[in-house]
Amino acid sequence: MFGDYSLSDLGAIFAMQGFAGLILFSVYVLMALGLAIIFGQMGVINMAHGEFMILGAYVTWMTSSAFQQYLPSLFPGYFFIAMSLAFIASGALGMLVEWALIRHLYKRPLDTLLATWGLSLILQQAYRSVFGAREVGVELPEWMMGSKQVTDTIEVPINGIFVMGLTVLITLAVAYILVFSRWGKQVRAVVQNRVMAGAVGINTEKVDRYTFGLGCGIAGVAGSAFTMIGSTGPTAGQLYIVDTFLVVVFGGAASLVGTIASAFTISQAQSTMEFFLSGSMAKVLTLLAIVAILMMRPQGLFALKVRK
Amino acid sequence: MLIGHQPKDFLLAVSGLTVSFDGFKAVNDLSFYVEDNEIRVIIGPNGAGKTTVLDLICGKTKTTSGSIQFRGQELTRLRENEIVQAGVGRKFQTPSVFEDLTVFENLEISFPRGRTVFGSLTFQRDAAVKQRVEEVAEMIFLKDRLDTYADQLSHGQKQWLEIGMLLIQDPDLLMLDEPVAGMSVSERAKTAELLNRIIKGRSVLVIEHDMKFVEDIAHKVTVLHQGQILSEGTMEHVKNDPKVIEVYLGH
Amino acid sequence: MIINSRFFNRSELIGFLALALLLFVILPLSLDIFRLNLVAKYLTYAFVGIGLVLCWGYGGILSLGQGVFFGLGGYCMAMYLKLEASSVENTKIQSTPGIPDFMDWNQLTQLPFFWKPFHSFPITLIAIILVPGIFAFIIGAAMFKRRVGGVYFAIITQAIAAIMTILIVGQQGYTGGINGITDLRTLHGWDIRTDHAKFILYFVEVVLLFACIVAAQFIRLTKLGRILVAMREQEDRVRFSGYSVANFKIFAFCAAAIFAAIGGAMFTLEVGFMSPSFVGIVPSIEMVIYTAVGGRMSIFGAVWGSLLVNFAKTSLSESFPQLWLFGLGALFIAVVLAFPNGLSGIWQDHVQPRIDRLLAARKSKPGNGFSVADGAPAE
Amino acid sequence: MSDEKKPGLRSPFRRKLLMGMAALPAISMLPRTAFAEAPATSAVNTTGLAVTDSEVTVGILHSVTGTMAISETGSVEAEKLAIEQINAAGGVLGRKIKFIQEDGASDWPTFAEKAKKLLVNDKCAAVMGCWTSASRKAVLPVFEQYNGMLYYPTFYEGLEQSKNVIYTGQEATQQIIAGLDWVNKTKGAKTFYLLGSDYIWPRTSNKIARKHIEGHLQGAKVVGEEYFPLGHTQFNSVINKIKLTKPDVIYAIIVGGSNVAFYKQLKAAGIDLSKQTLLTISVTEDEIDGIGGENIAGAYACMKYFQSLDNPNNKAFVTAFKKMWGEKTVIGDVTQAAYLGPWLWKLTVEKAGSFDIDKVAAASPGVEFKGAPEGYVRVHENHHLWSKTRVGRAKTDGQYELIYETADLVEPDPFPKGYQ
Repeated sequence: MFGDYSLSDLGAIFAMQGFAGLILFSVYVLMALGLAIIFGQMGVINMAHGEFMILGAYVTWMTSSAFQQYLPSLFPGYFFIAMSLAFIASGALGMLVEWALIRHLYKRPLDTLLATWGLSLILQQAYRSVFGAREVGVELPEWMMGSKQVTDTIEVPINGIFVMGLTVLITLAVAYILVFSRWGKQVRAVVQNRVMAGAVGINTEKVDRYTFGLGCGIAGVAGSAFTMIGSTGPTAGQLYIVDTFLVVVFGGAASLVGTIASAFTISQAQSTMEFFLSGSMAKVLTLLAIVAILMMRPQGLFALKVRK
Repeated sequence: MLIGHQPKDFLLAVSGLTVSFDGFKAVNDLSFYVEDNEIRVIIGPNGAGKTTVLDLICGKTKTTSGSIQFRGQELTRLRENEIVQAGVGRKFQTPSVFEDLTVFENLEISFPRGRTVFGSLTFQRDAAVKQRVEEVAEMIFLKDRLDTYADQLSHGQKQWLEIGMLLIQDPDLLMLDEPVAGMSVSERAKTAELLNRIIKGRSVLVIEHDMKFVEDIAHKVTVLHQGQILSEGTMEHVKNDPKVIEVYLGH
Repeated sequence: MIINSRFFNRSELIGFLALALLLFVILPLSLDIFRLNLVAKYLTYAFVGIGLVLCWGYGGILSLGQGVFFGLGGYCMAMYLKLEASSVENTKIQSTPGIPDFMDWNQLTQLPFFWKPFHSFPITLIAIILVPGIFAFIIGAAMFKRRVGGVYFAIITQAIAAIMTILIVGQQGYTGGINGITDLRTLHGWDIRTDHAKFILYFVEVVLLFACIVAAQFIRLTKLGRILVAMREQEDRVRFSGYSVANFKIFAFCAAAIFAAIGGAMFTLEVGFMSPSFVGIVPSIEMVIYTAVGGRMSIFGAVWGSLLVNFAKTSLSESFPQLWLFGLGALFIAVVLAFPNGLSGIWQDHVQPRIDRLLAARKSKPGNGFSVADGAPAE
Repeated sequence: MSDEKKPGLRSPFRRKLLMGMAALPAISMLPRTAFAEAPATSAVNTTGLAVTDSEVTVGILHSVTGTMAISETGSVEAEKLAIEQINAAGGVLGRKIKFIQEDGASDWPTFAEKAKKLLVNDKCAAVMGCWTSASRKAVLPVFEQYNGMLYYPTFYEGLEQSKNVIYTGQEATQQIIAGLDWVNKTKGAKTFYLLGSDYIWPRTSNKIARKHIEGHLQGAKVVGEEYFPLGHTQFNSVINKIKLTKPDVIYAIIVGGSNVAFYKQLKAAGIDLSKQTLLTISVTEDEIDGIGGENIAGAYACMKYFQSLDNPNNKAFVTAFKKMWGEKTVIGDVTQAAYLGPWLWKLTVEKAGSFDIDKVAAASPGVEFKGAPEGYVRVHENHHLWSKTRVGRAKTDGQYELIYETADLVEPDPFPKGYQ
């Protein structure tokens, strides 16, 4: 298929394809970060993670409509406010869910899966009742659309750059919060030994609630960012959930670095295969490869070897 | 027996055993030998690698290098259940019994027959099984609690049940990890009596902190420190070893 | 069938007889053939549920990919029926007569090799058991030998369900794609679409269901059943009692897969087609939910769960389509939070004791044959 | 969805009045018999359908829950509008239409189950319903076995024809061939890149497109063909391939949520649809609502109906639809086709003088509907509709502007020779 193209053409295509892979990578990281916190740190299998993302997307949509109607002059900047609101909305819902549901189930991880699946059904129907069954289109400010010409032949989409920048920022923020902040230390203490952490005066319930809220809030921001590239509908969240879990599990659930590395591996593999094969087959092969590798290395790619 | 240099009268020969977790050598080039009908106690401070040694022998943890020979069979290459079938039994530190099953069923599962999938499908609870279960139950002071679900038992009773489960396997080498930890004084005495009874006719490897108890039963004591042998010999010898006194007994 | 006091204890025997009465007598007499056919459809999920009780309730292995096996069984049956429906005279308007219509639309000019064995009914029956069984064995062997379990196993089986759906949808020339294999008519020349046939098929299915119940109960009562329970609690202790834990898990998983496949094959017969929408993640999780609602530890619970949830689904979605998903979601949450042992748990904890007390009050004289602590392992 | 309060309807009376007025153009074309005395039930219903002296029952069978609810909502709305209008105009053979709505829940066996309920329990004289091919395939044996009548609204892949189904949307050749000829002639298009969601309709349609491009268009060729799983949202790789191959036309049959991702990413990648020709047969005004007009402006769509069609029938239809379902609703090709269903059935019943399924099926060929929003349509022998094919260009406001329409009605050909 390359026969007819000059070397510089090919170079440009590979550059753009690499960039496409990077965008996919950012998307995966955004999807998986929240889950890595919830699943990796807390051991909760949140099947409603996709629905928390979609909540963020709907918040973005509402914000954009509100700005168009009442503050059209500020419309170019609405996206930042929308993302903050998405974080707050999803995070708050997450904390509510933790309080009502999850905290009763910490000792039964498989049951969190079933309960959150029930939650996801309820949320889907709630979205459908409130926002209608149809998809909603989120209008973006003009500056976020279009692409930037890098060289004569290479151009990169602006929203792709935006998503990548956002991913880097959020990842750094999460890394800071979990690794360096006092609160992050508490989170890790609770993860390692709940009883001990409680005994030294950490309010474990509060830590759990905020951790879950943080994970869901990040899901909300991811959902907000996805309005730039994907669709917003009541059931759109379900599309993401398997991919997201695979990214987290493949990375070795407990490690953030692993999640990022795994998102990178999977996205590059998939976008390369997509280039040579049809989209459907690329997807099948990627999933198969992940499953096969997980069978050989169940602890995931980057899990630490620990004494059991 | 391909390996000719192994002295025949050793039941268990551990040589050059090493395991590392991410570079940390929990057990480092460890060698020791256990004879038939010997009772060996391993002592040492916390983190010395005592439990890890048992884990390595029973296959729970994979060795990094070294060899473990049991009756001339290389255990490091076998799976856990094959090691059990070869004649090694292991009791864990915390009692691990099946709480959703009755005492009878707990013991029955350990009865060394019908251990394959097909075998367990066709397993019959015949007179031999019942007799043996009752015999062991009597030994572990649970004869009248055969129909009790294990979650109803006290901590000490659970420990006994687990010992009973090992007993019914009839292993040649019995490994016990702190068998009297967490027991009341009266239970402790009963346990010592029980152990004294069951260690006859087999080799036993015990980890224990209770020095009185150790003195009572040990033929030979191995002192571990930082994954290596600090001292080995009779209790008397070990007690007077200045190295041991410094790191362990002296505290 | 072996029905005696050793095989079923008293409450199980009552459960068994009540279910038999309901399925063999009450429902066929009280429902029209349309509703009876619906019940037959619900019951196909009960097969999956029975398998899940063994593998999840007893063995602690949660599979979120039972739809795959349900689908494999269903597709095997559908392939046979489709070949029979695609005789040369039925398909003479096609460019290649004698092959299924969707193959013709996809420019296939001859039957793919893996379809050929499905000309034979005996081979089809064997395939319904073997294909899912072997597939489950391969997955199980790969995962359990490497000690993949719990949450990881659940997620990987889910991924397998996703892969299967995309594959079936993508290879539409060989599988019928998203439409599935439709328009199935006859089984060995016998029209399965008539009311009479539906009636007979219902009874065939119920008989098979009871055979599966008995088989599951048999497995549960052998030492293997106790080892599954033991394994769920203390995997290491089982291992250090000399058992190969992986082999037992593989067995439970394969058994569950085969039960699911039988359900799938019956589904094809009852509903008249098979499509990838029963293979994917959503149906797989729903099947788990039916089991959870009925009670993950109870074989009869699985049957009741499948019946009741589906019945609720049909009736609620007829009258309040909007509310249905709210109701279903709330049901899952309620079951998990408040009644982890499902309906059978509620029965055992709240209903059974009252009945016992009532019976005890009535027959207060000694020597009535029931001893309360009737759990003695020795006869 | 059915009983939501919609703005703009202040009283039932006003609502009825509007319905009636909106239906006027259609009514004026009806034969006089519509207002004649209702014939005896025993004469018009010999097979025990749910017909009384004053009422006749029909079914509406679409998904209002699940993933397909997004698409099927418009069809339900159109069918209810048509039924109200018919009732306001005197009903069918003097009988008011009563409808029973069932939810297919985006689940194919549920469709089959509900279809059976509508036919066997409710004895519906006709059923308006289904959207996806899979749901139609699932109910088809039911309709054939219990002898029901299905009016199916969606444009679809063809390869089917049944006594018991009237296909009010276009089959693939009707929709595809005229559009390809047009783009070849007016744009001089030679190279085509075919895209689709991975299921039967896009695959079959692209197969027909490929045969037509390679066999009937001088010097034209297909330079790429790709399919994506339903719900796929990452199109950057294929967009790069498109950039690499630089086709004259991107021919896209992507459905559902994937559409949104595809067009947004296309725009973000700098592919300007005012310069790059893109022809789609899967994006109606309904889908643009989700995609956002600004993301798809400039793309061409090839189908039989656009909301912007300028004719009196359509103006009345659009007005009535918005009065009933709200100012913001949009009307796409399938919605209009769904609207045809009840009307065609009414006309056929009155032509046959009977509700009997066999008589309705036999009377269907040749039935004309002059009041159709898309203009005149006629039922073909093969139970599909003769209809015009049109090309529209998407504008930023989410509407299509009509660019081209075929001079004559295009004949439906569900089993096209040379295209299989």
